[in-house]
Amino acid sequence: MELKELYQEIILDHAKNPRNKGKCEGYNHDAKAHNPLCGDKVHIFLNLDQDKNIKELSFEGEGCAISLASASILTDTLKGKDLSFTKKIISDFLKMLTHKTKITINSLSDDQITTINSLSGVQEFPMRIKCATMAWHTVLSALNEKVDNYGQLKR
Amino acid sequence: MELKELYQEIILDHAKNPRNKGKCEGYNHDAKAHNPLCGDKVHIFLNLDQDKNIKELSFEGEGCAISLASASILTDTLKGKDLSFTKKIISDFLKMLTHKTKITINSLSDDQITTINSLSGVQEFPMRIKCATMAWHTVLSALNEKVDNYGQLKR
Amino acid sequence: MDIKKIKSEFPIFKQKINGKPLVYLDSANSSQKPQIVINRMANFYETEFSNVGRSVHTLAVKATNRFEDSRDKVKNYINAKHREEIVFTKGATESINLIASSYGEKFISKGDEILTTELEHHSNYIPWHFLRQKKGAKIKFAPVNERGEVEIDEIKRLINSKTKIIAITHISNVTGAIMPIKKIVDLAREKDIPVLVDGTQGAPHLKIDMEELGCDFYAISCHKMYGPNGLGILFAKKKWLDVLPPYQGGGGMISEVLKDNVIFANSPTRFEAGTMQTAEVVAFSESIRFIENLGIKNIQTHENEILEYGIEKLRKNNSINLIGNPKVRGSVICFTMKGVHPHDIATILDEDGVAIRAGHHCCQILHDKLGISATARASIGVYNSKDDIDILCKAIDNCKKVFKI
Amino acid sequence: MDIKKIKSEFPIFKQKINGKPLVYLDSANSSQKPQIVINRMANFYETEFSNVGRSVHTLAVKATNRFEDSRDKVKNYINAKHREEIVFTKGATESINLIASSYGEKFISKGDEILTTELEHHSNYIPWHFLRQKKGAKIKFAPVNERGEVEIDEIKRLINSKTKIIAITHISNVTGAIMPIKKIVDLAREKDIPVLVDGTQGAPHLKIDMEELGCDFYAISCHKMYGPNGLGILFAKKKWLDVLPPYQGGGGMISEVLKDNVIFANSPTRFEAGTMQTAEVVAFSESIRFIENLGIKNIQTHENEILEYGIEKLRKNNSINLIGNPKVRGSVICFTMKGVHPHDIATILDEDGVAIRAGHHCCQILHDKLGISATARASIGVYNSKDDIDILCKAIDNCKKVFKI
Ligand SMILES: Cc1ncc(COP(=O)(O)O)c(C=O)c1O
Ligand SMILES: Cc1ncc(COP(=O)(O)O)c(C=O)c1O
Repeated sequence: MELKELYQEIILDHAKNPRNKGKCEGYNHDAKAHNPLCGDKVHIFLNLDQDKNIKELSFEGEGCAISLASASILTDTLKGKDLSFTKKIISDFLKMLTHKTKITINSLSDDQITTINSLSGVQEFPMRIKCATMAWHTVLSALNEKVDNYGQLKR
Repeated sequence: MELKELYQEIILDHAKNPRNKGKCEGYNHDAKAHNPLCGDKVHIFLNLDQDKNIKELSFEGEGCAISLASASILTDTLKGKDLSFTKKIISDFLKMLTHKTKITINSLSDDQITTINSLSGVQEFPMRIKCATMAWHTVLSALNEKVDNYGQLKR
Repeated sequence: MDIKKIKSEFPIFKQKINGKPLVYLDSANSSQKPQIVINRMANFYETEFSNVGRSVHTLAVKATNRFEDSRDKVKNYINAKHREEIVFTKGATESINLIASSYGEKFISKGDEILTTELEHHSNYIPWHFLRQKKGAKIKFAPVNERGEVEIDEIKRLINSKTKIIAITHISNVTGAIMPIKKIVDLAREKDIPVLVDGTQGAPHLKIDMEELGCDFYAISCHKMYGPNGLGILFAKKKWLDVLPPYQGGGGMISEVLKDNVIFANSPTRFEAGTMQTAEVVAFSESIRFIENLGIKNIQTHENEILEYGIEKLRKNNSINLIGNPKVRGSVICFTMKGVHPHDIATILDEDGVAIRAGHHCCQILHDKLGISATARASIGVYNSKDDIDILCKAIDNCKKVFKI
Repeated sequence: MDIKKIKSEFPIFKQKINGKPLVYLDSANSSQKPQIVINRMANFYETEFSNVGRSVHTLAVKATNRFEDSRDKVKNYINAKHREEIVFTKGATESINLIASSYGEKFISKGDEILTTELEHHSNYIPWHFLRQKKGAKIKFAPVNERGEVEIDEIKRLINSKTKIIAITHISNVTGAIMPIKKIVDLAREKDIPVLVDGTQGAPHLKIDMEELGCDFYAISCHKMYGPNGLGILFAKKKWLDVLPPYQGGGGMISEVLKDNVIFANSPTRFEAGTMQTAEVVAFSESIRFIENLGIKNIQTHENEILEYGIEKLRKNNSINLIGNPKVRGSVICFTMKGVHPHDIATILDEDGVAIRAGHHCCQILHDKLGISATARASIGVYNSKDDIDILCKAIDNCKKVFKI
């Protein structure tokens, strides 16, 4: 049962056809991350305009289905959002995975909520949480926000 | 019972009043040894004359009753003996302690045999065997014979 | 061999994983432990424990004797010439670090070369990398061929007058290639170059005989030999141990300590600073006994049978790409799968109770060369049977279902 | 505290030594282990064992979580600020070697001074001696006074602009002197000098609080804290761990490995190369729990009572010469006896089931200063009672009988 929770349709779809792959045009922020245990890699590209809105957002990377889907969903969700909102979503997302809380932001569309929630199955697979969170941490890193240690055990 | 075997009259006597202590006159060989675990030290001085007889033999050192008595008995036993005989006695003595064999040399006096045998109680105290053998190894060392590693666990 | 009976000696198999029997195919990572080894550790702590080599009371004498008995046991098992050639360490990683540091300090200078291969585990590369940084030495990598082996000619080609040590694995933990150590040692001997063998994967699966192999250093991890974790062995030829400087400093490894100087004990004590893993050392005797009772040749025959059966079955699966195809191989099968990342394979297999490992297996250089970032690895231990392979293959098929491919 | 009950939790006391109940007064050498600690180790191997931090299967996840839980447990017990400040090592000896090597490599140059004391265990001297040899650094020894203490003024006097680190024991394992660590740290901080505390004898007997002590490094041996052998802890302030180079190289401590370079992971992983002592780390949680359940303050009160009772009784014995008389002291009583060498005392006491240690206790420099080559040492653990002291004293009287004095 749980496996189905982990590998939901939405996830498989994003993993097989990741959105926003490649370097986005005119990016002015980027950051890389890497999980030395499994070899997952992600590189985030981000165009933050003068009003602090994420105008463009994309990624390059390789890894498991969870990490690819997570990066893909992330780019879809955050594109067009402003900075403070971005941080709030990321924080909500990370909490969902590590503390099993729900996404509470109400300005996301139902569709977006459903998509993000598809990653909540990872909660039950502690060794995979990093796969799902790496890209999100990397956005913070691209924005020069404090991040946890990558390459470390997860907490 | 065993303790009495270990600390026999003869041993206590030699420990309290060690024979041949100090630097003997005209020594032409000497060697030191040291047990780093307990701090026992011995320094053997030896005058080997032209006919390869041990003319003088003495020791300096500090340590437990067993090591002092052993050094004292050693000097008493080997003084005046020739080289090949010396090696034979030492070998016999070391075997007595490590393989529980008997001293077989018949050219020692009964008194000397009794004295050497007083150290056989050490057989039953494995951690003390080195205390009893160190001086004997050191004579070999002074005579430039191959010796076991000092400062090592005993076998 | 009666695998059912052998398996029953390992308590870990009593439990279910996700409701299924445990199929443990991760022994190259760490082997499970037989009950007698676990019991010996517990029992030692319960009835014989004391610090070793320091006190003279009854418990200390007993413990010291047990500890040194284990050294004899190891000496005999690997057919070393002298008991002083056996040094207990924290693991193969520490064994290799010890030699890299100690041999390197004394014998390696700027411009000298360390000859190794593209197959090595990080444990047999990073200690040499440190030397490269500290001393300005060079590391030469004998290349791996498309079968996942390193050819002896490549090693021959790279040996030159600057080569100061050859550091090479006994069995690759990714391709399973068994290296021709004896031939390499013969080559090296002509030029008086010492050979360090990373025996971490060799020791659990092959008969290892130091007199026959002739290598100068051999590193072992006890936890891959059905023994306790946190314990390793360094075999080093006496001629080296007598000249190498100590590695860590502390209690027990000294002969004389003065304010302005320190004189060190001889080997093996010189290399065993501080309080040792007494219970682990003592219990490892039981691991050797376990292996000896079954016979390492029988273990090898059994494991090879399972290995070949596994390779055969996986080769028939169109979605599977086997990594490496060495002529002489042992104990591990690495593979990738079209459309499913190794990490996902491992998670899906776990659902069926099948434990494998996914990643670069601490061999990033090899994976870079192969052009992949990760592989899935099934590795064999004495407790595995053909049934395990069948369950593995079924679970692999399930990956396709989960991924709808 | 109910010592009888506590003692009954240690299986070693079930046996007889030479027909007598075991009186274990060698805890400063290594403590005995309570049954729950032994059971946890066995139980972990039996039901949860797998390698840590490497695979993603169920057993690996469980084992990794247990392992990291232990890190949290240690962090909380010693009140460190961050869990990353806890590094697992082989023992206090390795902890100190790690810092001497890693800090020394980066921060100590020719002519720099390492400030230590005449009280130190070889484990807190020889690693610095290595630096002296490699880097041409100097070691300064703060002298011990006739009470067996090192006075803070002596330390103050020796600090100068060349002092690069202060390495000092928390409790002397010979005189029992408890060093004023907080004051030393305050002194050192004025000059920005890091302080390494050898907490081997401190951690089992005192409440240790990293935030309060304020030291930069603190070394612990788990086997003296009712925990498994072969395991130690290095506490290091985060600001150091982030800048110190790695110590050993191997699996698990890397971020990226290339043929021409290696990028290391952050702490604590950076300092935990190779397969760790998983079962020991996991079981050490139980040791901390054992201590917490009793309360370290209660343990200390109890131990001090036994200590004082022992000192009182021995002081009344004319043949006994007590070594050191520090104002603040803990856990050990060292002595000599007129006419009987410590080694002989230990052997004779053993006949009565009394386990003590004789020798220089890895403190040769201190013994040289005292002008004696060996002392006898009785050391206290939580399981000791006044009865033990009475039996000790009787056994000491027996020495005179055996030696006919
Ligand atoms: C004060 C002191 N420091 C360091 C050590 C070394 O500890 P370990 O041998 O456990 O590494 C000891 C133990 O004997 C000690 O008493
Ligand atoms: C080939 C090889 N070398 C070295 C090691 C390191 O062994 P350990 O982690 O036990 O020190 C391993 C284990 O993963 C290995 O497979």
